[in-house]
Amino acid sequence: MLVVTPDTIDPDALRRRLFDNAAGAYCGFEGWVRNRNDGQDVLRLEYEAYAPLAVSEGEKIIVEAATKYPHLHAHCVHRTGMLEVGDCAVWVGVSSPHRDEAFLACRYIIDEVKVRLPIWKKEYYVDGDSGWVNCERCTAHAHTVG
Amino acid sequence: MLVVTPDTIDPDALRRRLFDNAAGAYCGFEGWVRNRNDGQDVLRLEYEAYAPLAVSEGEKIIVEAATKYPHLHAHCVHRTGMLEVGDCAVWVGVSSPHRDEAFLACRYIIDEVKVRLPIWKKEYYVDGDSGWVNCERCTAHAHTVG
Amino acid sequence: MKTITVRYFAMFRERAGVSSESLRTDAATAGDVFRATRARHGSSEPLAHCKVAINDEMTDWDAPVSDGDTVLLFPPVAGG
Amino acid sequence: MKTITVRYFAMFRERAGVSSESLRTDAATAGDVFRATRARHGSSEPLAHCKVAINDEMTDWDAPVSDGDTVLLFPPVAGG
Repeated sequence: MLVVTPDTIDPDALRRRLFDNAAGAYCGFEGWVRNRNDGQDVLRLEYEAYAPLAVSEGEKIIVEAATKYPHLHAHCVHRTGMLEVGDCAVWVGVSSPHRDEAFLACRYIIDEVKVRLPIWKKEYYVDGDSGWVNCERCTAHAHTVG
Repeated sequence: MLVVTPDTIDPDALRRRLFDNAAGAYCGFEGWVRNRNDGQDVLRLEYEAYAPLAVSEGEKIIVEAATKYPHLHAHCVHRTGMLEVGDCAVWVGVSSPHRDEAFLACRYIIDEVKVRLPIWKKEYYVDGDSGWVNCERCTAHAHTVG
Repeated sequence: MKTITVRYFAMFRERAGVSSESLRTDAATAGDVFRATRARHGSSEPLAHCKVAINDEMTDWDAPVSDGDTVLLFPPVAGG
Repeated sequence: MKTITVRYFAMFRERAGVSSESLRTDAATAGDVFRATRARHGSSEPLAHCKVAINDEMTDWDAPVSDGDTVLLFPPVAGG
């Protein structure tokens, strides 16, 4: 299951939901807001999500992972709203009988989440500027024409 | 750093030690005692370690990971003593600027820990039997001759 | 002519100044809707970098649009 | 003849019934010590599956042993 939430992510509580006496391996991934990106000093990040489609697309990703690597439990939570440096923006947890599947499924989920979910990230820089990540040309027309 | 301990592993407290404002990615691995191995129902596990060499060999592994994947923080804790099904036997945590290094370094560390550290695992089965893992032939001579 | 509801997200919404608007258009595909609204969302991103949904289903830019559809225009995503 | 302290771990210790003992031997290498004590630790494991340390340093089975050394015999490991 994938959840989009404005609330603080609690990785410890989330991993407990993946406990299973048949699981010998757990792999967890967390994306933290860091203080640098593309050479700029980052103060905070703002995440915007279109939740209905983020959730349904996230469900597809987790089903794909479970099909590729059977017998796993997987869960993902993505934050929205304003986050400070050090905050957890996304958490993925996978438990499975063996570690190979746990690592591969966890990696698959975060890789797909980053490119498929309708979620956007606006960086606020120390110098007062801000910008949408991966959207360099979104405003090219605006700058040139508008 | 690698630590060998008879105390319960607390992954949440451990991951906090890897916080770093320059880290955008965290990958954690946990090995959990599971209820089946090689077709037998497992009741509990007993880990024995030779701590001085487990720690020094663990240090080497973490230094190797940090050399292959710079800018990371890595830590590993391995339990000793009697563990029940569901208990955390080993924890590895890695934080780094990007997720690729976090996943690869975490995987490298657990793979090496499993084959290089002087740590042994005795399984106690539901049927009352017990046996040392990976040590099928350790007693072959004993059974035949002794 | 069809009536299409267009929803803008993130950078597109900021640029358009509205999160949603009604469009009278002869657009045949989702891609046509993107191009017809370029003056609103102000983007020169290639379509391949953006995503689109019609009536809350992810789809392709070639997907046909019908009268009454809601087209969601997604700028390049950046989750995680 | 040398005096070597041999330490047994896990299965080897259980089988030998002691965790450590003193050995008078003309063993030249760590591997010789393993073979000389086979009746004690009772293992038919190939040396390649086991590990050895001399004086708390991991080493190879070819490593020479000297009078006064402590040789640690490790059955196949199973961490994690």
